Amino acid sequence: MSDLLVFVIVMMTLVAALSALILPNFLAATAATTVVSLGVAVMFVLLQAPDVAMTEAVVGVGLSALILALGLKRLGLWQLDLKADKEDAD
Amino acid sequence: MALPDAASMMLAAAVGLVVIGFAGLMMSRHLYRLLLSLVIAEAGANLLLVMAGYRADAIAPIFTADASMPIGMVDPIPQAMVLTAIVIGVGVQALALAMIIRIRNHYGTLDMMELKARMQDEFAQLGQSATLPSKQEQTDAQ
Amino acid sequence: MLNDQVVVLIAVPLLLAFFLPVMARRCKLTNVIAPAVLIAMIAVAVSFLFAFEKPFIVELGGFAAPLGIIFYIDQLSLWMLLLIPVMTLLLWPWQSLYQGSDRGRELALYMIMVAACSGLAMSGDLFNLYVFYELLAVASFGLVISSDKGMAYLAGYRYLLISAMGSVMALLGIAIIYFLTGTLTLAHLASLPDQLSNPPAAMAFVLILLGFGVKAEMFPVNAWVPEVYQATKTRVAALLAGLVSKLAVIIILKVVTLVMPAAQMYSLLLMLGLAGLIIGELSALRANTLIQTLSWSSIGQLGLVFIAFSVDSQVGLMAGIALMLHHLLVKPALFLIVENWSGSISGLTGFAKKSPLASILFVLFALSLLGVPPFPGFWAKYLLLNGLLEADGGLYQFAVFAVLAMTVVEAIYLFRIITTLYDMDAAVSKPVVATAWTNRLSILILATGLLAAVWQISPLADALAGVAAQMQDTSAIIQLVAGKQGALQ
Amino acid sequence: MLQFFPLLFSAGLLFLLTIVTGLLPFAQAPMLAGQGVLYDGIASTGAANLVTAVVLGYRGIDTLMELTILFAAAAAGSLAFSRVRRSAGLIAEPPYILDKAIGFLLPLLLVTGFYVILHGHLTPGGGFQGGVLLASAIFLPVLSRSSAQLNHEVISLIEGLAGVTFIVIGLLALYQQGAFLQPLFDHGVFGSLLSAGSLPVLYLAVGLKVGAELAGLLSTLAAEGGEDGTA
Repeated sequence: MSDLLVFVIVMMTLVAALSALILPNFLAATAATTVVSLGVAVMFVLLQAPDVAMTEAVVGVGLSALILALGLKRLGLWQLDLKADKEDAD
Repeated sequence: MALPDAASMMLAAAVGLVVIGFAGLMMSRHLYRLLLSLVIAEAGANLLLVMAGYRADAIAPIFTADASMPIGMVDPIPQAMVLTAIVIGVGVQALALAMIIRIRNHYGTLDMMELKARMQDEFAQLGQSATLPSKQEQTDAQ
Repeated sequence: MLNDQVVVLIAVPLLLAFFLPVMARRCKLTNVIAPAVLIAMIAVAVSFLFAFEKPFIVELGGFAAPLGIIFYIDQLSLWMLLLIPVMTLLLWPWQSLYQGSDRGRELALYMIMVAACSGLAMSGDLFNLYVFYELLAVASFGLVISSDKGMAYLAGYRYLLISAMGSVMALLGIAIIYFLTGTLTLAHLASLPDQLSNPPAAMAFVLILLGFGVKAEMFPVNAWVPEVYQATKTRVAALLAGLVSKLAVIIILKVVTLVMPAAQMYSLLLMLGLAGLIIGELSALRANTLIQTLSWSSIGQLGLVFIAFSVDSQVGLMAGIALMLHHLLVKPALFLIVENWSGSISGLTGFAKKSPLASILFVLFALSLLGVPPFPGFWAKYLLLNGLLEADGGLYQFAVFAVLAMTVVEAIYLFRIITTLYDMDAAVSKPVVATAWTNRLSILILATGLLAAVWQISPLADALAGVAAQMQDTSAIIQLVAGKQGALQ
Repeated sequence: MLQFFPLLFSAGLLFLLTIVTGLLPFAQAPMLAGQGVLYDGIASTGAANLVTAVVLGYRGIDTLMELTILFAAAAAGSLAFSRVRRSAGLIAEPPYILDKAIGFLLPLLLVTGFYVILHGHLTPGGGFQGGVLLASAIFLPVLSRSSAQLNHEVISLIEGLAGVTFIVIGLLALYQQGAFLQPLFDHGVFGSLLSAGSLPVLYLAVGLKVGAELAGLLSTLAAEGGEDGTA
């Protein structure tokens, strides 16, 4: 596996994870979590685990994102504008 | 700039994800953000588990026309375990979201500190009031 | 072979659980079928208890030890296999908020919990333990929210977060152990002490301990206990405190005795146990409702169990098992008795006049919990002190004082409750709610069990010594597993 | 505001995990058990994909328990909303594109789902991945048409039957071969679709159960439950 590729993916994953905790907009934070799943899925491919990668891609990027998005709708946190959510206190 | 080798970078990714997730679990106050932190921490643990079965220069444990010998394949057991762990994780996540929605509907807020304080108030009220739980349950149910 | 049939204790409740939601919509028989299955399970468990004296293993799927999953079943597992359906039946939700297929779902969660507990009692594979533990966790979240109150959802969510955090920790620990050894069978790990005597393995062990400690109400990860027990239905609290916590203790016991029998690990267990004991009992002193008192005292009692298991000797194991089984019997009974005694403790003044039988039973169980001589609780604490005095090391001497001091604290709050109940001069301030006859029956059965234990204390002690001896003889387990492996190759 | 103690804990955890993972033997897995699976996998299960051999053969009970976890989560989730007044669907007006695309997407997802499930013993993929695809296929109409409601009775029937199939195959093995969940039937021609004995059947059960379970969970989250009466 090429080192540069790994470096880029690891960085992408970690930055996405951090931003999932920091971004004030919940839709963006959810999207960042999906990016984490995507990065991890790519790492699974590099680790010779195609089955796990496929599951992580289908579950983490697809299903989990769908579940979280439905949750966002139900919680009333689905906002496309970048205005900070009032209820977010951290 | 010389990059560290791929192995230590991936280990760092796994450790980083777990630590970021745990930090989020302890520092966030928002119920939804806590759930996101949990998802991140789980991803990190899964990554570490897959790495436990990795071998240098090995191929995926699937027999094909090109790979018909078991020599030089990675360990399939951790992969099967992670498969299980991912599905467990998504089940727990969906249940957690259902609980968050009910909490929001009941209390009208998603801030953990406020909710905790209100729960303590309710407990304190239980300690003072002379009402009986069976009656209270009935009123709650309506 | 007969020993392979033991898996029906997992398969049958699951089979029923999958069908309950469909079945409950169509007919009303579900209220009968599920308890009937539990009774059948009790019969099967009893027959196993009589059929097997020596430990045996079951290879699931017919795959030998390091490749496949094995169940390792000794006397303690068989006892637990019997106690799981018994306790579930005694705490069965005869009344429910739900109807139709939702009622079926609620009962299905109970059956799943039974299957998960049975699996934990038997499993001898690290990852399989994790999976059963997660199953138990999800089922217990479902049970906690089944009271359908706002605070139950909140307490349940906080419980879910702590529990899931623990699961991540346990998974990390399992990953580290797999890195080092490449196997998951506990008995196989026990034969590889060289790979496991290094810092990463110690870290892995701490992670696993904290991870599985969540349900065992272990010290740093037990913040959920008082919240959940107050917020949910009392009988669910009884089930979690009585039964579920014991299975989590058994996981920890399996990991400590087989994977990590190192001195530092035993002292870590001792310190966590001491912290749990002291914090639990002191908080129970400050509690102002009975449920609160009982939940804090449950943390304290489980602290005692951990202290007992931290003594690396047969007496220690025996004391731990005795304390565990005693708590399994007494705590659910106390929760059932106080189910309708809500409100502050001072509001219960003179209650003994209105419900004399319940008050007497409360006193009976409270005295046993405290460890007053003729009751089994006394013998369990006596064994514990014996074990602690035999062990060397300053911390163990300190533990003796801590156990005695905390017994005094326990006495203070329990007698405070009892004197309030028996304050005959005061007028009873509030009406007494009659308990359902099923509740009374359960409490009476538990009381009979307690008195039978008083009466049969010496055969019971012999049996316990046998169980402890089996648990301590880890080389027998290793040989049993390795022997099967050799025969197949 | 940053809290001091959690930061300290996180820093400590980071430090410890970094040290510990640095000491781990990366890329040289000892494979005490894994080696055995690599050499014995085909002989005892007949599956070309050894991950499938582990998931359904060597560690079959883990998979059964995992299905049960999903079942328990779905049951608990629907208990959470069972006593709440039901409201209309989530999306009032279906987007035009989604409405039109559904006729084309639905069969595609179904076919792909079943393909992934049935080839699980040969290529990467299997019951979970295929099951998720099935779940999205079942859920799609709910998302696009507010009037469409999932038939919960059918869903619980499917999940019940799939779970029962898995256990009954396990019990059959117990009484025929002597061990719970032991692989059954002839292994067949290695590498062909109808090979690996009972494994494809088990994976089909897994796929259907995962699909039904997740579709139920999704529709629980999406459609049911209006506002609670506030406290």
